[in-house]
Amino acid sequence: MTATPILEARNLYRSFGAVTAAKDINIRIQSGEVVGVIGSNGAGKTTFINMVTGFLPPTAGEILFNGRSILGQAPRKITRMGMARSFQVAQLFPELTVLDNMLVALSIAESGYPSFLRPLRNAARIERAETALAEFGVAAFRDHPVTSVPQGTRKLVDIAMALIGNPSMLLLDEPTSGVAVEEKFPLMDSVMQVVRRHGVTVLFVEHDMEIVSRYVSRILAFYAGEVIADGPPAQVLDDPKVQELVVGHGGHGRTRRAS
Amino acid sequence: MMRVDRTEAWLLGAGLALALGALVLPSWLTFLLTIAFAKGLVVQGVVIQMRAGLVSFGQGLYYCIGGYTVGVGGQMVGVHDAFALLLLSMAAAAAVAMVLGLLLTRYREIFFAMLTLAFSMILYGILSKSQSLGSTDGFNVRAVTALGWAPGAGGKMFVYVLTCGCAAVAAVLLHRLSKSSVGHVCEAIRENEVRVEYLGVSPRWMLYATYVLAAATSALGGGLIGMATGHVDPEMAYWTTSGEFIFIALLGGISHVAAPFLAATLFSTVRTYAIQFVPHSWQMILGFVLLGIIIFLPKGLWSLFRRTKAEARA
Amino acid sequence: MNRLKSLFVPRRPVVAALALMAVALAAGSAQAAENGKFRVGIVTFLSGAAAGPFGVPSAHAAETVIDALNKGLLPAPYNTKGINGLEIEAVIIDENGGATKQVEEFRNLVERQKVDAVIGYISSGDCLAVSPVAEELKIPTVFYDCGTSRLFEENKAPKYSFRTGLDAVVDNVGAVRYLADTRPKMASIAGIQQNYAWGQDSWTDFVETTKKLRPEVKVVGEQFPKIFQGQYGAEISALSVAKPDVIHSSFWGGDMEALVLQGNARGLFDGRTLLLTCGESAMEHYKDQAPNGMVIGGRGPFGAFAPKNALSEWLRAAYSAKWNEQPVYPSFKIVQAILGLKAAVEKAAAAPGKQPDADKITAAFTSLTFESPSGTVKMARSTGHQAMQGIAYGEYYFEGGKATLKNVRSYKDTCVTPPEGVNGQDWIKSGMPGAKCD
Amino acid sequence: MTTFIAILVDGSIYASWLFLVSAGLTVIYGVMRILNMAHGSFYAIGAYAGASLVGWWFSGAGGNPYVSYLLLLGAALVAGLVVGFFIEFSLLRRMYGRDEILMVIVTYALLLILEDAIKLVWGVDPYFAYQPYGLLGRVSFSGLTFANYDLGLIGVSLVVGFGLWLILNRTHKGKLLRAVIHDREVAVAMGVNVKAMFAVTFAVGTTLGALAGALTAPAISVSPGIGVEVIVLAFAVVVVGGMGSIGGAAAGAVLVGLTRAAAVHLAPELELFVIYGVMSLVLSVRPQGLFGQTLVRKI
Repeated sequence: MTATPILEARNLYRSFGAVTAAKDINIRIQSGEVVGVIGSNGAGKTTFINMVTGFLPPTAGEILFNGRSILGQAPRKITRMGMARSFQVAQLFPELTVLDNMLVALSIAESGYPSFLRPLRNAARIERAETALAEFGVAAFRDHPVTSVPQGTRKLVDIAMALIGNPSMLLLDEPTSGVAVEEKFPLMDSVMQVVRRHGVTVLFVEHDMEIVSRYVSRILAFYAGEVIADGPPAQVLDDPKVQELVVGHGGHGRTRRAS
Repeated sequence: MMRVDRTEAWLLGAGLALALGALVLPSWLTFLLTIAFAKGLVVQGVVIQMRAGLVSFGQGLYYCIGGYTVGVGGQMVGVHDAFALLLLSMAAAAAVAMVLGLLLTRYREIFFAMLTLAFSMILYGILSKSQSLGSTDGFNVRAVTALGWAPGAGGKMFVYVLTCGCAAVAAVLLHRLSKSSVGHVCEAIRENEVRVEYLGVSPRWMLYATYVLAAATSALGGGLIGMATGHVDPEMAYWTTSGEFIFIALLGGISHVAAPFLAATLFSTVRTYAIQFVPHSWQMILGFVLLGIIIFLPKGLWSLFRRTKAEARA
Repeated sequence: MNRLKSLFVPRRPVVAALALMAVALAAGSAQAAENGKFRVGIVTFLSGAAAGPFGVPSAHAAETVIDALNKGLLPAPYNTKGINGLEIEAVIIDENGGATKQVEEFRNLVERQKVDAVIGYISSGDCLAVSPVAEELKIPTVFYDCGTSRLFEENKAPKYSFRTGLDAVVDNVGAVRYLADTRPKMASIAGIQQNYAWGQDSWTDFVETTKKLRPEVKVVGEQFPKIFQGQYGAEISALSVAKPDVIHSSFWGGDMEALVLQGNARGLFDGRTLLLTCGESAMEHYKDQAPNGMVIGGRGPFGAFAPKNALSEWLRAAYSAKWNEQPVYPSFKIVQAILGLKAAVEKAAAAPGKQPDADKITAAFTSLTFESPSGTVKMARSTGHQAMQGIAYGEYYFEGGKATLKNVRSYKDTCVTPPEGVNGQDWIKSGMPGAKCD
Repeated sequence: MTTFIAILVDGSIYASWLFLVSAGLTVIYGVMRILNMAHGSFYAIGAYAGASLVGWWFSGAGGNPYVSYLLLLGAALVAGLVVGFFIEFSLLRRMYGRDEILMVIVTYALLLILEDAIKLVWGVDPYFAYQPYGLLGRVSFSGLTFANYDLGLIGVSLVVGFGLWLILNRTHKGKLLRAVIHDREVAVAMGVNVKAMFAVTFAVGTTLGALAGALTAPAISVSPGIGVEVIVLAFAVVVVGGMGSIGGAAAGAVLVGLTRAAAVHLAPELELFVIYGVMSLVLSVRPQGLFGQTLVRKI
């Protein structure tokens, strides 16, 4: 592991008043890895993503992306450097159609200074957007306003929008949360297929152990703002500390029953 | 990209037809339309911001700057050319907006509304204090020329034609804006600002650009109104004037670029008749109309047309 | 969305909407006033803060006098019916809403309502804005109340604009003359004015005149609260601290009454003179809440200051019979404007029952001398477009449950009016040359 | 020294008036998220109701002049509650959950309607209720004279402020109300009857506005347009203090009141800008106002 990691966090701290949401986090992720992050609610997973993407400044510590410090950069700058993210609750433009959502994302990805007079819709853009929607299997919803499409579709559109700028790294924040149980695996399958095809480094936060262990090569376990385990899925999930503090708290039996 | 689409052709056609209407329409009607279209331009400024999710309760600021620039330009600086005056108005408004925008774009929702109101009231205060500009009485605007030609007695007619022209051109440009990337990004900002940031563009910068553009558009309307009425006064910056613009914006809705012009015409008409027939309670009528629109036509009058079309189709 | 939008290309709606609006507008456009009536637009405040003190008393008086004129009930020389035998039809419009709206409404009055003349305007801003339009549309327009000196300075060669009320310069020159005559020991003055053109100009005129007539008097304080503020706690303290002998105020309406009430309750006027240039308009309101000896004016020989003559007695009787209160100065002023117009039209008319055209009316109005409840009015300034009259001030007393005026002094027109062609402010600054006061 | 005392006293009187005027506005915003542009009209309604009742009392109907103070309070209470509940019930109830900014416009329409409605009911002639103002006499110190009524206003606003604080912090209903303010969804989940809460809050807010009007009536001439003048002031105070915060309204009122009094005494020409100046300054440093809370968006 001598190559420069694509993402490196050093001694990250973050507190909200008396609550510490991140405590001495040290993480190195190499290009091409697919890393899962597990932890119960409030363990600091989303806080970690928020800090890495510039949404939330860490109280202390250092974050490097491709070896360069990105501390203090706005989310848009970090996005432009090639780190995109999706959201726990799909962050879309509800009154716009699915296609327009994609087109807006695309036009911004094409230029940081979108045009005032040239139309958003042009043939090339629409084609690219449609291709992207088709990749995720949601092309059928093209002309539906986001408010009228199912939750799972929204999650996919959300991820498709994150991917449309061809990022080198993608952070997925609970991609299957809010999705019906029986849709979770199909959804993850299509997501992972696309991201693999794009060769993107992925870090994804997930409650569900089964989903995590199925798709990732490495797991980080968070507890109370700290990384308590880091390693291959089998090793981490067998860790007694993880068993006690994370798995025991998650209550994920239901997914198991369902599958 | 320079192809004129159907809506644009219609807008230009309507502008031309209305301008030619100067030959046949009675002069009180052309005046009413001059004011209505000029106000429509001011309202376009409100609407551009509404599309991006910002409601300005102080658009009177730029309306007033536009009017005063035309007034001061003619009365004190010696610029009489209508086109030069209008360009100056827009430039002055844009310059002010560039400064205020730095602060204002940090705010959203009612904070934005209240701060815009405050700035517009500060201008009102300054102008009320400026005796050289006639204080609260304001001052009269000189007759304008056009590229060296003095319309003389036909001055009002010229301003009418000019207003139709400005309105049509502005409508086409604003129509393009609403279809453009920025137009859609602004809508996206209204819907979800955080996501826009994460897509890689600064919502604040987009709103800033929108704010400045809206200021210039409103100033254009203010300048035209100054030329048409021949008088400007600080009342233009008073918050109730801005309230009127919001009223018109809601009346028309934000879904079509022609809506503000139609709404402004309707507003002027309704108000004229309300003042004539119920001089003691015309405000109440406006209030009920406004409530009715909010409750029954939340997307503005334009939605009426849309609905009938959709029904006809179904 | 793409397809949805294309459904709604606004082809017919625009046309339909425009057609609808055009029809609505055309349908409402009144027939020309060629119905054998003389149609007059009356514009005054029916809403907003100026409605109570000025607008409504004006509208009431207009209604009373027009009604009586149509029945031929006025005393001579106005005992003929209507205007030149034509029935007067009044179109009353609210002046509230700012100058832009007033210009729009003025055009509507002239071009859609086809009025033959317009009488109105209290706000100086409205007068300034409307006057050029009156010239453009060639419609006789009588400004009855606004006082700005700029009216005939911006409209240098008026043809269709007339003002039957007085320039505000007169108010303050008259006020200083009254103080100089009745308060010889006055050593210091202070002012409180609404922070807008009227208040600023009034104070400047008052101070400059004082400097000329009583150069030893010191200005010890000036306050410019926001108009319609209504609460003057801090201003009253500041004025108390300044300890002036005389406090001058051009306040009007609710602001004026609030100032008197609050100042009186706090003893601001104990041992001091309060002078209100518009004080007459609230004479019936002060009751015992105003200090006895308060100096008030009526912006000319109007209201309580009007001379006793057949017309003023008729107006007082008819007005109080109909509205249950005494007419105040705005009532007198609008009646003066209406009677001036009647006099002008009848002078211009070739025969009774005929309506002279606008040019004939304005020619007859120019330099006209006519009778009014305030006495004889000469249109003798701004080359015959501006009325010239004297002014009176007096002291308010509340005795035996009734408001009365004492120590009234009148100053004749030549004493308070600048000569023809001289700007009021310049005239004051040069020491008011040519003033004849005896 | 005299000037300093004058600034202090004038400022306090003005501040207490500002607080009375803005308390209702901030209560309504805090609970309902409605920035009520018609608040000034409730102020006007209270002033008219108070003035006409007091006028009636002194025009022969009444006996003891001191009863007029009760009449002022009573007028405010009845007018505020009746109009408040009526508007909540007939209009606002249908509009909950709409956009905050849309509600601003709804109340703007309400303002237009109420202004003319007031005119239809009371006409345009001014109303006076000056008797209660002079009744309490005046007091002089260090060369200044003040009306006891004005000084009493300070007491009233202290009582109102303290009362509101007590209700919010020491009663069960008040705690529920704070829960609504803090997080509406959680409050609903807890079983709080938000609808009833809203109706009561709105009526209380309008009554506070009417109370401010009724208490001001004796010192002014109650005439058309007084409401419109008040609303911008109240906005400024509430925005400076932090919208929805009672303590904020108090702090905003004191800040604006003292600054304005200082301007009147020391630099009268700046008076016109003081309020907007304070507002712009505070907001550019603390966008949420002195006591406002920043809302952190969850993603």
